[in-house]
Amino acid sequence: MNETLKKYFRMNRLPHIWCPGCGNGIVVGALVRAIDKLGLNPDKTSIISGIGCSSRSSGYLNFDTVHTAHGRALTFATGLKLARPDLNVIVLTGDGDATAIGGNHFIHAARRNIDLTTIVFNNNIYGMTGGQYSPLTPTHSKATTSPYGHIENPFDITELAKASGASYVARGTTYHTLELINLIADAISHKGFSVVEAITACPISFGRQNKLGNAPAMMKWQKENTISVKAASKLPAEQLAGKVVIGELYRRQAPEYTAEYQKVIDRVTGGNGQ
Amino acid sequence: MNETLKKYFRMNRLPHIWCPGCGNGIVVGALVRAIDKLGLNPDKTSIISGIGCSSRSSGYLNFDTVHTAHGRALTFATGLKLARPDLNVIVLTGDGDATAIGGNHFIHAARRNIDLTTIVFNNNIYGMTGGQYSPLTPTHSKATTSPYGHIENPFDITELAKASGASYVARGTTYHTLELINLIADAISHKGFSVVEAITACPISFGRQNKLGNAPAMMKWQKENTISVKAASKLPAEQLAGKVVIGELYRRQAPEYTAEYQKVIDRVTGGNGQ
Amino acid sequence: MREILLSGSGGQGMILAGIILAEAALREGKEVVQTQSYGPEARGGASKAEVIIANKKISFPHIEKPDVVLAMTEEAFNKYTKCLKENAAVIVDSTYVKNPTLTRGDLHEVPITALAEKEVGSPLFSNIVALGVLIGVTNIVKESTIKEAVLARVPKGTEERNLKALELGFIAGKNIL
Amino acid sequence: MREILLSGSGGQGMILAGIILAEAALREGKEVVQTQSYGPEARGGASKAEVIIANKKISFPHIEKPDVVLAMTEEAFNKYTKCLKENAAVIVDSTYVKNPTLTRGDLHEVPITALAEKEVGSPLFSNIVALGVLIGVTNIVKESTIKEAVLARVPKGTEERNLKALELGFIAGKNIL
Amino acid sequence: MSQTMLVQGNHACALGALAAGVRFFAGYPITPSTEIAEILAKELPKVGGKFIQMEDEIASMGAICGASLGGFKAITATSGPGFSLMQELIGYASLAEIPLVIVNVQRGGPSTGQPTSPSQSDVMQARWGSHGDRGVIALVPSSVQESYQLMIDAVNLAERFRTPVIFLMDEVVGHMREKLVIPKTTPTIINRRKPEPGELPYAPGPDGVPALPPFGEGYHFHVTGLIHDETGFPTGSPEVTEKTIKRLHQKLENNMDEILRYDELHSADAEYLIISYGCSARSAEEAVRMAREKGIKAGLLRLISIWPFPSDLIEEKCARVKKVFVAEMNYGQVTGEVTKVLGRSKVQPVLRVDTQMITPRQILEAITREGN
Amino acid sequence: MSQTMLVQGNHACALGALAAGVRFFAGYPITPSTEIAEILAKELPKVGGKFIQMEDEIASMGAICGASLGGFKAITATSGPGFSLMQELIGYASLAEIPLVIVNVQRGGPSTGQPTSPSQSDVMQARWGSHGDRGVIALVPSSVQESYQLMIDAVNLAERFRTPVIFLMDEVVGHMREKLVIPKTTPTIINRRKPEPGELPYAPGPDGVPALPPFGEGYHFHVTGLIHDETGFPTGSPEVTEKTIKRLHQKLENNMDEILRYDELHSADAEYLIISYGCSARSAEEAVRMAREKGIKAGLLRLISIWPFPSDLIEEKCARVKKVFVAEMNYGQVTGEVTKVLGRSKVQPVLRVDTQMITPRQILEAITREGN
Amino acid sequence: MVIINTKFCKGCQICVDFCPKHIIKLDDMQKAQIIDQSKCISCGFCELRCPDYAITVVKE
Amino acid sequence: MVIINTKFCKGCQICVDFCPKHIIKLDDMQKAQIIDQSKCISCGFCELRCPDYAITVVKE
Ligand SMILES: Cc1ncc(C[n+]2csc(CCOP(=O)(O)OP(=O)(O)O)c2C)c(N)n1
Ligand SMILES: Cc1ncc(C[n+]2csc(CCOP(=O)(O)OP(=O)(O)O)c2C)c(N)n1
Ligand code: SF4
Ligand code: SF4
Ligand code: SF4
Ligand code: SF4
Ligand code: SF4
Ligand code: SF4
Ligand SMILES: [Mg+2]
Ligand SMILES: [Mg+2]
Repeated sequence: MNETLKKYFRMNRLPHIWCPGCGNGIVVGALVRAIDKLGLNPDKTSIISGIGCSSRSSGYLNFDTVHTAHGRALTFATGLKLARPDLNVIVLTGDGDATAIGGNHFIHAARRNIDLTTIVFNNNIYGMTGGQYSPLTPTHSKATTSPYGHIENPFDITELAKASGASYVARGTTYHTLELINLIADAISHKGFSVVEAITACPISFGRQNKLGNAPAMMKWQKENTISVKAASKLPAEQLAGKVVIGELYRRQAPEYTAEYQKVIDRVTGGNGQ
Repeated sequence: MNETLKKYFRMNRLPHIWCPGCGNGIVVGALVRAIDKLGLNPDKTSIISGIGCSSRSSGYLNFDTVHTAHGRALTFATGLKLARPDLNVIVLTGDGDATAIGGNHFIHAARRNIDLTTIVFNNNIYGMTGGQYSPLTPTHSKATTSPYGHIENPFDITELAKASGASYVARGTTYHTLELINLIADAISHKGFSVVEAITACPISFGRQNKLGNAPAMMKWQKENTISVKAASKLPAEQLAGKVVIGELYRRQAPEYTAEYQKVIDRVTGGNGQ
Repeated sequence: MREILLSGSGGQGMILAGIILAEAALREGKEVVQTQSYGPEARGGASKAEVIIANKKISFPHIEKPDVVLAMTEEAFNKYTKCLKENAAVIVDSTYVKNPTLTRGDLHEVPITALAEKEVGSPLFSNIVALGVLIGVTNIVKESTIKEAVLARVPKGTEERNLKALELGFIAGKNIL
Repeated sequence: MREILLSGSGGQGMILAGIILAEAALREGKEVVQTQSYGPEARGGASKAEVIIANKKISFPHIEKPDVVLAMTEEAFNKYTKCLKENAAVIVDSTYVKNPTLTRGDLHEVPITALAEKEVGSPLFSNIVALGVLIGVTNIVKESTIKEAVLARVPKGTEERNLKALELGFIAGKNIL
Repeated sequence: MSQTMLVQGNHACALGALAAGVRFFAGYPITPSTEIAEILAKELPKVGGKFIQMEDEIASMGAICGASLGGFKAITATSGPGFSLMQELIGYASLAEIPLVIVNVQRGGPSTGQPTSPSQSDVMQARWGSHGDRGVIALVPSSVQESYQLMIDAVNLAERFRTPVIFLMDEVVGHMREKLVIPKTTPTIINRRKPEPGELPYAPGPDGVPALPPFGEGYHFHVTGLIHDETGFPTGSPEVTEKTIKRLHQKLENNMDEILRYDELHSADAEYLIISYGCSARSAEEAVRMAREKGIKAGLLRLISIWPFPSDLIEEKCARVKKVFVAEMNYGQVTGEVTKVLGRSKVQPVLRVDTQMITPRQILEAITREGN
Repeated sequence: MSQTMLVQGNHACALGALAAGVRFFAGYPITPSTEIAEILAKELPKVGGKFIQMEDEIASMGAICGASLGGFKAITATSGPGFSLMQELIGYASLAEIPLVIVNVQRGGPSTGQPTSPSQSDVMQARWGSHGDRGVIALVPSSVQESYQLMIDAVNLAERFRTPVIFLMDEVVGHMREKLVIPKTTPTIINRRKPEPGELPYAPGPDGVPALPPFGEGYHFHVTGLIHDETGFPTGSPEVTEKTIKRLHQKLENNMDEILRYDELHSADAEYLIISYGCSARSAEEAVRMAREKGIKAGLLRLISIWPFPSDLIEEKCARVKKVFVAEMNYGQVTGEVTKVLGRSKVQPVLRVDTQMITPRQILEAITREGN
Repeated sequence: MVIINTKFCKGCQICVDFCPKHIIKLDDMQKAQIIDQSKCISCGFCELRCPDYAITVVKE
Repeated sequence: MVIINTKFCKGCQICVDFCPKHIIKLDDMQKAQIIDQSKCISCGFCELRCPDYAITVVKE
C-alpha cells in the first residue's frame, strides 16, 4: 500500500473481511485519498458507521471510530458533532443501514443540515445478511426475500436527501474512482449535511443471484450505465431513461445546525458560553 | 350535526376532547364529508391513527379504527392493507407522528406506493405534549423546547412525499374547507399512496406561545398566506416567496403495491391463490 | 397540617394559584407539597391543584380529605366537596356556582370572577382574587407573604393589577366571615 | 454413532456436501444432525459442516472428536485434525494440502480438486468427488443411497456430471484403501 | 402421507407456521433468524398469503398487528437487536390483545454481540422487555421437529388467548438440520373466537379472553394502546385499569393447564434434577444418560413453555430432589426464577456465557461434583 | 449561599444533572418526563451546553452515546413507550461502556397505557429490557430534593463505572412540587478516568472498569457493539466473550459498596418491615408512623439503588423480621426479587396496579391484617 | 335554518368571524347564537368550519 | 513500478480487466501478477481500484 495512505489505516486489522471483488474496499480507498487530499487532521476526524458489510469499514480506519448499531450511525454522529463541532465527522453506511432501518435519521440529519459527511455504500442489497432486498434494490431484481422478482420501487436516495434538506448531494461509482475521490473531498469540505451515494458492486450477495457476473463485470455495468451530470444536462429526458447520473447533483449554501446552535449560546450567554 | 354525517361518527363519544378552536375537528369534518361524497362502504373502511391530539380522531369515527402507537399508524395500515386489499385504509396522523418518530414509515409507505390515504394534520407543533417543536415547526418560531427561537429547518412534507415515491400529493387548510374535502376525496379515490397535508390551527400549544391570536386569527393567516396551485403557476418565483401553495401538487399513475403482490400470487399459483 | 384543594376548569389558573400558595408557605418556613391532576397527556386542561402545608415532613402528597376547597365551577364544586374534613372551609365563585349546598363544612360564596372583571378589568385575574379570598377566609399564610409570592410569579407590568386583585380578595374573604 | 467433519474454504461446497451426506443417512433410516459454522453474520463463507449419524436419538449436535475428517485446504487440515478419535479416517485434498502429517488416525490423500477439474471439467465438482471419496473410504452410507441423495439436491442438467464426480470419488476412495 | 425431510430448525418453524394457518409475515432480516423470512417469502404466495420485508423491526411488528386485526394469522421473526426494537409494539399487542407470534432466534448479546453464535440470554427480556405489567406466553423448542410442532401450538395459543406469543428459539436449534416428519394428519388448529351478537370486543369471556372481530365485517370497533374498557374505548378509571391489568395476567395464569408444556427424562426417581430448555436441554439429556451410566440418579425437567413461569410444576417436581441444576446459556436467568420457587440453597446454576453451546460434560461435572 | 425553591421533581432532576456537569441532552418529548427536556432546553445554552430534540427516542439514545464519546456528560429523559424504544441502544451503551444517564419517569403501562398517571411498572424492564446479559445500575428517588441529589449520584456512577445508569422516577415524584434546597457547597463530581499512556480502552482497571479516552485527542480508538477484546476490536473468541460478559456484571457487583443506597425508618426493632421505593415509599413511611402509633412495630427499608438488586442488604435487614411487606405500584416486580432472597413464605406483597398512588392506609391495613 | 347545538359549541368564534353575513355572535355563556336567521344565505361555511360539529345548516 | 502485495490480493481480477495496458494477470494461486512492468504507464488505476489495497504504483 501507498506509504502516505498507510497512516490512515489500522494496518494490523488488514486484510479486511470483504469478499473478493467487493467494492467496499474501493470506496474506503477513495475516502482515505480524499482525506489525504484535504489534509484533515486525523486526530480531529471521527468515522462513524452502522452495521453491515460496508459499515465494517470504520474498524479499518485509523481515527476515532464508532461501529454503532444497525441504522443508527447518523444519530451517534449528530450527538458527537453537536457536542464537538471541532471534529470532522464522517458517516459510512450501507444502503440498508442508511435508508431502511436508518431512513428516518437520514432525512432528519439532512433536514437539520448538520455538518456531517455521509457516504452511502449502495450495493443495492443487504450484503451482510446474505442478499435480502434493500430500499435501493431495483424493481424486478432477485433477492432472497424477493424470490419471484422484486415488486417495490427503489428510493432515489439523492432526491430523498435533497427533498429532506441536504445541502450537498452527489453520486459516484467505484469504477469512476478518481471522480469519487473528488466528490468525497468536496462533500467533506462542504459546510452542512452532505451525501455521497457510492455505487459499489456486491458480487456475492447481489451479483450472484442476479447473474451479473464477477466484480469487473459489475464495474463495467457502472461504466456503461452511468452518465456525468454535465453530459446528462445536454441530453433530452428520453435519452436519459435507464441512465444513472453521476457527479455533483446539488449544492446550496444554508445555515448549518451546529453553527446556528452556537449563535444561540452566544446570544444567551452574551458570548461567554464556550 | 347534519343527519347524513351522523352515521360516520360515534355520536356517544362526542363532544371531542380538542380545545376550543382546534382545527382537528374541521379536518375530520372534511374527511367525513369526502367519505360521504365518495359513498365509501363504512364496513369496508378502516381508519388508522398514531398518537397525538389529531390521532385521537380515530376514536370518534364510526368505522373499524385503530389508535396505534406514536408514529406507527402507517405500519399497521400497511399490514392491514396488504392483508386486506378489499378495505379502504385511511391514516390520520399529526405532523410529529408522521414526520418525526414516524418519518421512516412515511417515506417507505410512499416508496412502496401502497394504496393508503394519509392525512397529515399539520399544526406545526406537538400539540398533545404541550408545544414542543416538530419537524414542521417553522424556523424562528417559539416552542417549549426552542425557548430561544427555533433553529431547525422544517420539512416540506409534500416534497418529501414526492421524492419518496408517493403518487398523489396535495395540501389544504382548514380555512379552505371545501377544497380540503375535494382534495381528500381525490386522495382516497387515487390508487396508490396519497398524502394530504392539512394545515390546521393549534391555538393552544402553538398559537399561544407564538402570539398568533385566537383560532379565527390563525385561520385568517391560512387565508392570507396561501396561494392555489393554479395561481402560483402564473407567478414568478420571487412573488411566491413566503407563500404556501395549496391544491393538488403532484399526481402520477404507478404500479400499486398490493396489486403487484397479487400478481406475484397469481403467477406463483397459476391464478388459484385467493 | 392543612390540606387545600383549588379547582376549576382548565385556563382558570388554578395550578398557578396553588403554586403561589405553596411558595408563600415555603417563604414562611413551612413544609409544603403541591400536586395537580392532568388531562390526557399534558395538553393543558389541568383543573385541580392540591397544596399540603405542614410543620413537619409530608410523606403522602395527596389530599384525602381537604381542610379548604376552592371551587370555581359547578362541576368542580360537585366533584370536590363530596369528602371534606369536619370544619372544612369551602369557597365558591358564585359567578358560576349557583345555589351550592353542603352537608358539612362552612360555605363561603364570593362572586370571584365578576369581581375580577368589574374591579380589575379582566376575568384573567380571578385566580388571584380567589387566592385573596382564600387567605382572607383561612389565614393559612400571612397577607404580606402571599403578596410577596404573587409578585415573584406574575409577569412584569401586571404587578399592580395583581395586587389589587389580591386585596379585593382579602376584603371579600374577611367580610364574609 | 459416526461423527463426520467436512471442512474447506468458503465456496468449496462443504455445507452442501454435508447436507447430502446427512440426507443420505436419513434415507437409510438413520438419525442424523447436521450443523455448520458461520462467519460474521451470515454472509456466506461458512467453511465447516458437521454431520452426526446414529441409530438412536442424537442429543448433543456438535462433534467433540470426529470419526471422519475431510479437509480440502491446509488451513482446514491444521485446524480440524488436532483432536481425533482413535481410528479416525482423515481425507485430504492433496491438490492443496501438501505433506500432511497426523499423530493419530488414518490419512487418505486424494487430489480431489485436480480430479474434478481434469475428469469432470470443473473444480466446482470437487465437493461431490470428495463425497465419493468419503463414502469409498468409510462406507458410512451405501453408494446407491448417496447417489440418490446427490441427484435429489443438484441442479437440473448437472446430474450426469455429478454422478461422474461421485463415481470418480468412489474409485479413488476405494483404491487408496 | 407423512413427509420426511432434512431441514433447519428455522425452516421447520416456517413450515409449522404455514401448517398453523399463518398467512402473513412481516419482518426485517437478521442473523440467525433470516431463513424464516426467506422461506416464507417463497412459500406464502403459493398459498395466497402475504410476505413483506418492512423498513425495520418496529414496522414489522406494526404490520403484523395490522394484518392480524384484518383477520390474518400473522407472525414475525427476529433476533436480539430486533427483538429489543419490537418491545414497544409487543406491549401494544398485549394490551390491545392482538394475536401474534414473534419468533426470536437468540444469538449472543448484548447489542450486536456475537451475531452468529448461540445463546439463551433473552429469556428475561421475553417476559420484561416492554414497559408496564402484562402476562406473556413464551415457548422454547429443542429440536427441529419441535420447532415445527410447537410453532403450531404457538399460533394456536396466540389465537386462543388473544395475545402475542414469543417463540424463543436459539441459534443452535434454528440452524441445525435434523429430520422433520410432517404428520399426515392435519394438526388441531385454533382460531380466534368471533364475538356473539352484542358481545363487546374487550368484554372477557368466562375464561378471561375476549372475542376478536375481524376488520371489514361491520363491527366498527376501536383498538387502542390506552387503557380501555370493555367497549375498547379509553378510560381513566382506576377500577377499569386494575381490572384490565389483572386480566392480562390472569387470562394466562388461570389457564395454565392449556399453556403448560414440559418434558421429563428419568425424573421420577431423580435425586439430581436438571432443569433446562432449548438447545441446552439437549446437552442436559445427554448428561442425564451419562450420569445414569455412572449410577448417579439424575433426571431432566425440560421446560417447553417458559412463560408464564411454571412455578407450581417446579415446586412439585423438585419436592423430593436433593439438588436442582439449572443448565442454561446465560448468566442465570431461569436460575433466578427457579430460585424464587425453591430458595437459594437447593439450586445450582450450570451456566455458559461465552456463546458456545453448553456441553453434556459440563453439566455432568456439576452433578458429579455435587454427587460426591 | 444555598438556594431554596419550590419545584417539580422533574425540574430538580434537570438541575441535578446540570450540577453534576451534564452538558448534553438529547430527547423526545413524552409525558410525564417532558419538563426535564424543556428546562434543559432553556438552561443548557446558558452554560455552553447543548440541547437537541431528536426525531425519536432511538435517535436520542444514539445522540447521547455520540456526545458522551465526545467527552460530554450526556443524558436523556423519557417514559415507558420511549424507554422501550431505547432498549437496543441502552444495551449498546452497556457493552460499549459509554457513560450515560437515562431518566425514565414511569407512567401507567403497558403501551400508551395511562399517560398522565403514575406507576412503578418498569422496574424489571430497567434490568431486563435489552437483549443479552449485562449488569445495570438503577436509582429511584422519592422526593424532589432527592431527585436533585440522586441525579448527581447517577451521573457520577455512570462516569465511575463507564455504564448507562437508569434514573427511575415516577409521575408522582416527577410532577409534585416540593422544597428544593440547593446546597452552597459544590457537590462531589466524578469524571471518567482517562487512560494512562499505553492503557487499552477496554482493558479493565483493577476494579473492573476500563478508562475512557475522549474523541478528538489522538487516541484513535474503536467502539463497537460486537463483543470485543481489550483493544476494542471485535473477536469471536469464547474466552474473551466470557470475560466480557462476566465483567459487565462484576464491575458492578464487586463494587456494591459504592453503588448501594438505601434509607431506613424504625427498622432496627421492626417486626414488620416494609420494603418500598419511589413514591410508594412515601406512603410506606406514613404507614410506618401510623402503625407505630397503634403500637405495631413496623419499619421501612427504602430502596434507593434498586439495581444491582441489594440482595445481601435485604437478607441482612430481614433476618429478624416476622414478615416483609413489599409495597409497590405494579403487579409485584420487586416482590419477585425479594422472594428470590427470602423465599415465598416470608414475603407479603402490597400492590396497586390501577395507576393510582398507593395509600398509607392500604399498607397499614396489610400490616394490621398480618399483625392480628 | 341554522341550528346550533350549544352542548357541542366551545365558543371558539370561528363561525362568528367567518360568516359572510355577520349574523353569528357568542352569547353570555360563550356559545354561538344566530342573530338574524333571515339574513342567512345558507352558504354552509359555518357548518363546514365548526370544529365541534355544533352547527347544522338546513337548506329550505 | 507496480508492487503487488500477494498477502492482500484476493484475486478479484479487477486490476486485470481494467489495466489499460493489459499487463496484469492472475497467477496459479489466483494472485495478481504484472506481466510486463516496462509497459506500465503508471496511470495508477490498478491501485485506485484494487479493493484490497494490494497494489502500489511507484512513480519513478
Ligand atoms: C436491529 C438490527 N436489525 C437487523 C440487523 C441485521 N443486519 C445486519 S447488517 C444488515 C443489512 C446490511 O445491509 P446494508 O446496510 O445495505 O449493508 P451491506 O452489508 O450491504 O454493506 C442487517 C439487516 C441488525 N444487525 N440489527
Ligand atoms: C414512543 C412515544 N414517544 C413519545 C410520546 C409522547 N407523544 C405523544 S403525542 C406526541 C406528539 C404529538 O404531536 P403531533 O404528532 O404533531 O400531534 P398533535 O398532538 O400535534 O396533533 C408525543 C411526542 C409517545 N406517546 N410515544
Ligand atoms: S457480501 Fe457483498 S457487500 Fe458484503 S463483503 Fe461480500 S461482496 Fe462485499
Ligand atoms: S393542544 Fe392544539 S392540537 Fe391539541 S387539541 Fe388543543 S388546540 Fe388542538
Ligand atoms: S365554530 Fe362551532 S364551536 Fe366555534 S363558536 Fe361557532 S358553533 Fe361554537
Ligand atoms: S350558512 Fe353562511 S350565512 Fe348562514 S349563518 Fe352560516 S355562515 Fe352565515
Ligand atoms: S484488484 Fe487487487 S485484489 Fe483484485 S486481483 Fe488485482 S491485486 Fe488482487
Ligand atoms: S499503473 Fe496503469 S498501466 Fe500500470 S499496471 Fe496499473 S493500471 Fe496498468
Ligand atoms: Mg447494502
Ligand atoms: Mg402536531
